[in-house]
Amino acid sequence: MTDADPVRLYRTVRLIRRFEERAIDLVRAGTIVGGIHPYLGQEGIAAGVCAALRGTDLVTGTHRGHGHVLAKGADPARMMAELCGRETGLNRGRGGSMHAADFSVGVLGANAIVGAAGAILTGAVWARRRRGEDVVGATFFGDGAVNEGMLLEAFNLAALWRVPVLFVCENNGYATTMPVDGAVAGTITGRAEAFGMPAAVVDGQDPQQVHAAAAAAVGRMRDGGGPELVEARTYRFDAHHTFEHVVRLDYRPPQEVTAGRSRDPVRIQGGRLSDAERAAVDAEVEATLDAAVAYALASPEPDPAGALDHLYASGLNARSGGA
Amino acid sequence: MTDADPVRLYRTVRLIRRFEERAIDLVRAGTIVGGIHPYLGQEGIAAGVCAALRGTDLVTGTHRGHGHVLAKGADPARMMAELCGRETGLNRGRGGSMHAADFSVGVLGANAIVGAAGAILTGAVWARRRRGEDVVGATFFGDGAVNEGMLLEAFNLAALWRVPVLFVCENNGYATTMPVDGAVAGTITGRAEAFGMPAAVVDGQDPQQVHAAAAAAVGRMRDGGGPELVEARTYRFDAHHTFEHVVRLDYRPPQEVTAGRSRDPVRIQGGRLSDAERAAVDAEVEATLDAAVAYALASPEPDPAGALDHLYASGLNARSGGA
Amino acid sequence: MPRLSYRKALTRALADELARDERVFLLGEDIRVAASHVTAGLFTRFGPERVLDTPLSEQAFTSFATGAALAGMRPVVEFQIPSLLFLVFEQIVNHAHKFPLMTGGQCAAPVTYLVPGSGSRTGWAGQHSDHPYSLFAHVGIVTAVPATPTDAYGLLVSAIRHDDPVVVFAPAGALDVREDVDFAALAPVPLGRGVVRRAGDDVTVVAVGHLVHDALAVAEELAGQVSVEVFDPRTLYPFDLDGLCASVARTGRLVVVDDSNRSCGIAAEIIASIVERVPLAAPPRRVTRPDGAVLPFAPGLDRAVQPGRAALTAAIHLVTKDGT
Amino acid sequence: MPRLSYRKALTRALADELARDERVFLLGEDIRVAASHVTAGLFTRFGPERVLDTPLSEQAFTSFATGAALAGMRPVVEFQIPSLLFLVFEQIVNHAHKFPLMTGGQCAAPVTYLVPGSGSRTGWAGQHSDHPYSLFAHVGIVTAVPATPTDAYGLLVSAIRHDDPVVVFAPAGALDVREDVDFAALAPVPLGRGVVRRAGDDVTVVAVGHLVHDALAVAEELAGQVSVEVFDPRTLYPFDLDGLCASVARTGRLVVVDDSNRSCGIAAEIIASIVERVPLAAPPRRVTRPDGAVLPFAPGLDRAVQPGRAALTAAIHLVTKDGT
Ligand SMILES: Cc1ncc(C[n+]2csc(CCOP(=O)(O)OP(=O)(O)O)c2C)c(N)n1
Ligand SMILES: Cc1ncc(C[n+]2csc(CCOP(=O)(O)OP(=O)(O)O)c2C)c(N)n1
Ligand SMILES: [Mg+2]
Ligand SMILES: [Mg+2]
Repeated sequence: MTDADPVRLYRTVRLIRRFEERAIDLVRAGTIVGGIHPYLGQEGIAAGVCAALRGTDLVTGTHRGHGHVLAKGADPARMMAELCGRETGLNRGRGGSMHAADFSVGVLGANAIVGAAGAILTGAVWARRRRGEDVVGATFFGDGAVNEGMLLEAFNLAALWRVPVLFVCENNGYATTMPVDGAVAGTITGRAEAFGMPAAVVDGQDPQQVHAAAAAAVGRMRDGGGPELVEARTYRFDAHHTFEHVVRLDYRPPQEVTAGRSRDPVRIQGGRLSDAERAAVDAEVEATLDAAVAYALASPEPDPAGALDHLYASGLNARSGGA
Repeated sequence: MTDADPVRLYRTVRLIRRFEERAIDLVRAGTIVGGIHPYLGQEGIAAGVCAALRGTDLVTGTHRGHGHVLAKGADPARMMAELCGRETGLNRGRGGSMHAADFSVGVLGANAIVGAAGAILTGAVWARRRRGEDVVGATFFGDGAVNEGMLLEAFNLAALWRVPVLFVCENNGYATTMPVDGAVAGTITGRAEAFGMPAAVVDGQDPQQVHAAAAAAVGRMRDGGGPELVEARTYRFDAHHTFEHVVRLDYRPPQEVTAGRSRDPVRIQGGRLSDAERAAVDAEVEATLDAAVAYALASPEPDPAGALDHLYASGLNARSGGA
Repeated sequence: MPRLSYRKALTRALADELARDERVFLLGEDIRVAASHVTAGLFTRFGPERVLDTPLSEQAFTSFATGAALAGMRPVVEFQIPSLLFLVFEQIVNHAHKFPLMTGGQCAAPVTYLVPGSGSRTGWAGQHSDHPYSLFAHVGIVTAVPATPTDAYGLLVSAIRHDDPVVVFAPAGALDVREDVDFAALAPVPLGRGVVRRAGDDVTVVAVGHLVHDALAVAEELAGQVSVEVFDPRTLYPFDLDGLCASVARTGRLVVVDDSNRSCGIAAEIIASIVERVPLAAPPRRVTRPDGAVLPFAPGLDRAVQPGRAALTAAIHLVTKDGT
Repeated sequence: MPRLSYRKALTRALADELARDERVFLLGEDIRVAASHVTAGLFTRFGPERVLDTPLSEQAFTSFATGAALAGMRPVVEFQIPSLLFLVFEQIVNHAHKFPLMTGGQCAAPVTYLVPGSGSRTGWAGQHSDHPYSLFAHVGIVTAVPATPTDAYGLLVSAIRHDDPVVVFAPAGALDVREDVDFAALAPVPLGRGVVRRAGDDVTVVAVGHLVHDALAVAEELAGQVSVEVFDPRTLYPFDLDGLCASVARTGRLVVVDDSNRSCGIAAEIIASIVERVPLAAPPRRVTRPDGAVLPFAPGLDRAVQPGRAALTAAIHLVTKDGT
């Protein structure tokens, strides 16, 4: 399982971390419009899970989706270009942060609607397998999403039809400002178990632990097992959304934030590398991101004349809104 | 607990049974238009649960809802008039079988959308209690409904906010033609427990057992307990809907039907009465239903000029559809 | 020639597409035993991998279909009740419809949503009698409402082959229509192309779905007095505006009869689109459900809320009253 | 006079109604800390029994509100994103709306659904930028789209006091509008009554929501050449047709500018309703989103898909080109 190679795992969490920090800078600079939902602090989950997947396996992400897209192998430069709304972006600048997708590496998209992606991924994995491909999938969602009926329906469908989907709950303690205890009656793992799905809690701050749990589940799924759930306990280091950088919302006690931030997946995984290894990765990541930002900024904005490109895959021409 | 009086329980199941049989005759005669979902075989559940409730308590029913409405105390004559689409019906002939409601006895309606009523009832009970009324509620639904996300969301909301709602699952083994094992991964009680809700299985064919379970739950809820679930195992004696009387759908093995019908709540409860008691109840029920049918048939049909009466409670006048 | 019923036409379309294209599969409630009759025989013929009975989880199975479509399949989802489309509105409108643009063209979501028995099914009352096609025309999802067995076949086939989501409404009021058909001649009917069902000179009546038959009946009845042209758009979105303009340009008068609610319904759209382009000799008229309609249970009330022949006749008289 | 912002006007309306009527309560996501700002201060003032933060269970809490309304309360439900209305479409349209008729008048469902920030919020892209008011006008749910702080206050108050469900859209494009206001004069604004925002003789421009401000700007710009009357309907359903007819009867020309999709949108409804009643001197025009619009992320694309001043100006020129 070379993908669990500590250096690679470190590279992924470091890449996501620095990508996010760069992206936040670009939000502040007004280059990225609309803001982002930073994944800071949660990098170990995307990294650990995606390291257990193959290129042909499928994933869906969330509104907090940059980590998922990057960890699954999307090009950071085209991802950054997407956030900057450029023609060279993964989605030709049509998607932005919450819809970034790269079907070529199995990313069916971040998704701006909480709880919506689970059933989509289930259908996609089922379809690929029906066509004879040995594919599994992972769908990421937050602790808030387990209160969405549509996700619970997806649990049932996947369990019933034994579709090999890893349901990855990123429990960062809050849905925006709502603490998990104020929203989730019972437990998150209990909700999976209710549908006959194995469920485990894992330390989301440790990329290797996440990877181990995901790899075990994926292994069982490839051997013909049904869906499973992993609840990765984590902490969001930054704002729910960058708008909180401007408008202060009061909902997390400062001590909690400090404690939460003290277990840093980048530091935890970095600690497993020698200083030299770490420095080499850091330098390489920095170079990659320098190039990514430069690429994004040098890329053209899309031509407004193509605003409705791809509205219909069939090529149907939509009537314009003008008189 | 006089309501658990065996004679009263028998009267209720007998009333529902004979009401349904009369209604089916009227469907065959073309008097009831659109058909019905017969509750035959499941009478013990509505009877047992509603006997544990007070007049001011609230219930919601299902598409298979006649039993719920009658057991909670609606007038059989006005109910029959409703099924016949008469101005004197509970809903002035505007609702019919699937929407029959009697707010005056706490029936917020049968409901034609599977899984939809749970959250509505939860809100209604919460509201009444916030206004200081000592009210609990019961919401009925089938085994098919536990696959609807909106119902599972309602489980969470009720559990979270500790709204005293008894979730009554009438598990008759099928959702239309879909056997429960083909649709429900895991268990029904497990789905309630996942939300931290106590859940019990009860023999739905025995009105007294249903009543005992419901009364115990309602007692806990009146003492400040949160919502609970009861799964009443039952069997639908007749068709999913009377259209099956005309078009045969092949999905239940004949032996299963025979076995299912052998445990008859009316006979089970009747067996607890002396012959004389039973005969007296039967005669009284028959007289009630003779009167109900006569009342319905003698009642006028609504005036088409009032087709949009009550469309808006505010009195807003809808524009007509004519030129 | 053999008689083909509307319902059997749908079945035949499904069977032909299942046979033709491995990527096509069906999912929905009770479709194995064909509770709606539409999938009759298909489970036996095509097996459980192609005909999937679902739990009552409309949102999940609708999105499951989206996911399967993104992964290369062509699902057909059957809904037992028109209002179930309300329940999955987000899944269709906010996901299936938006994926191609939002991903910058990385994918397509060719899903067909089939509603056999839309509109009033007498006696099914308020929550089962909606006709929400105008909602889909508003959001811009291809929306077909076939009136005849031939079109039911041809439009459903085209829907399945189409690369974007398509909703096919099969009005309850049309399900029992039968037609003499040369089976060999059954063919796809292009989406977005209407047809003149009856030629006339004085007024163009646009009728949707089952109301085409009412419009034809009214046209026959009025034959001596008014020469009525009946235009069946067949697809509401995209709408065959060129076809309709050609008709209205000749007749100079327009009546639309449509079984959805009045406000922002397809009748409003048709009128607006025409008056933007074609001068009329008299104000156009529409015959629709009332604003905000909820169908009451009692049959007399149910009928009173639906557009009918009398109202259509009155509308035709209104637009033609200043002579032709 | 003090300045009132649109957002604060909403807050004030909620506060006033919470204070006035014990039956009013709020529920929604993150409303305690007022993530959308609209409920700022209300949790502190009215407490957890009146200001309920919900789990992410839109369907359940929307129906919870229905149930509470049936039991005598007057809930206000805040939605963070316009497309969440798609997710609860069934709960609103098939339940809250239908209860009174289906029960034969046994109940009412006075729920207010508030969407602060509808339409494009630049940079929020495809799934967060819808403006689905025409859908609600179609199904017949009272639909208000206030353009100004005074109306935001007055329409929200009226919505809460109304005995049927009401959806209030607060367009993102209007949230930052400010107005000099005499606070004592703030009052309910009747639902279903439009207002002439600017008098003119040559053409009536109907503008919805934030577009009222664009229409006024365009009218100013054109002041020398064309005399533009700007009509703000304020409520889309019921629509103040009498008010608009009076305006159009004078000007004889009509342009509608509306931020929802073209097909079956409110612009189509307005045009259809007018041409049924008022003869026009030139074909009416509409400026809308395109058919089936999905808003792309990049700001230049996002803007290109929305109706704007240039398109409105062009439309005005078109309808007035044959002279006035
Ligand atoms: C269905 C839906 N409801 C509400 C929102 C608005 N919203 C976006 S993110 C979010 C919180 C999500 O919380 P969680 O699932 O825990 O994920 P996290 O943000 O913590 O990563 C909310 C309420 C949405 N996008 N979709
Ligand atoms: C949301 C929804 N989906 C589908 C239907 C169509 N339908 C009506 S009853 C029914 C089966 C319900 O099964 P169950 O919940 O077990 O209740 P039962 O009929 O067995 O009493 C179905 C599929 C519906 N009315 N509502
Ligand atoms: Mg969270
Ligand atoms: Mg059942």
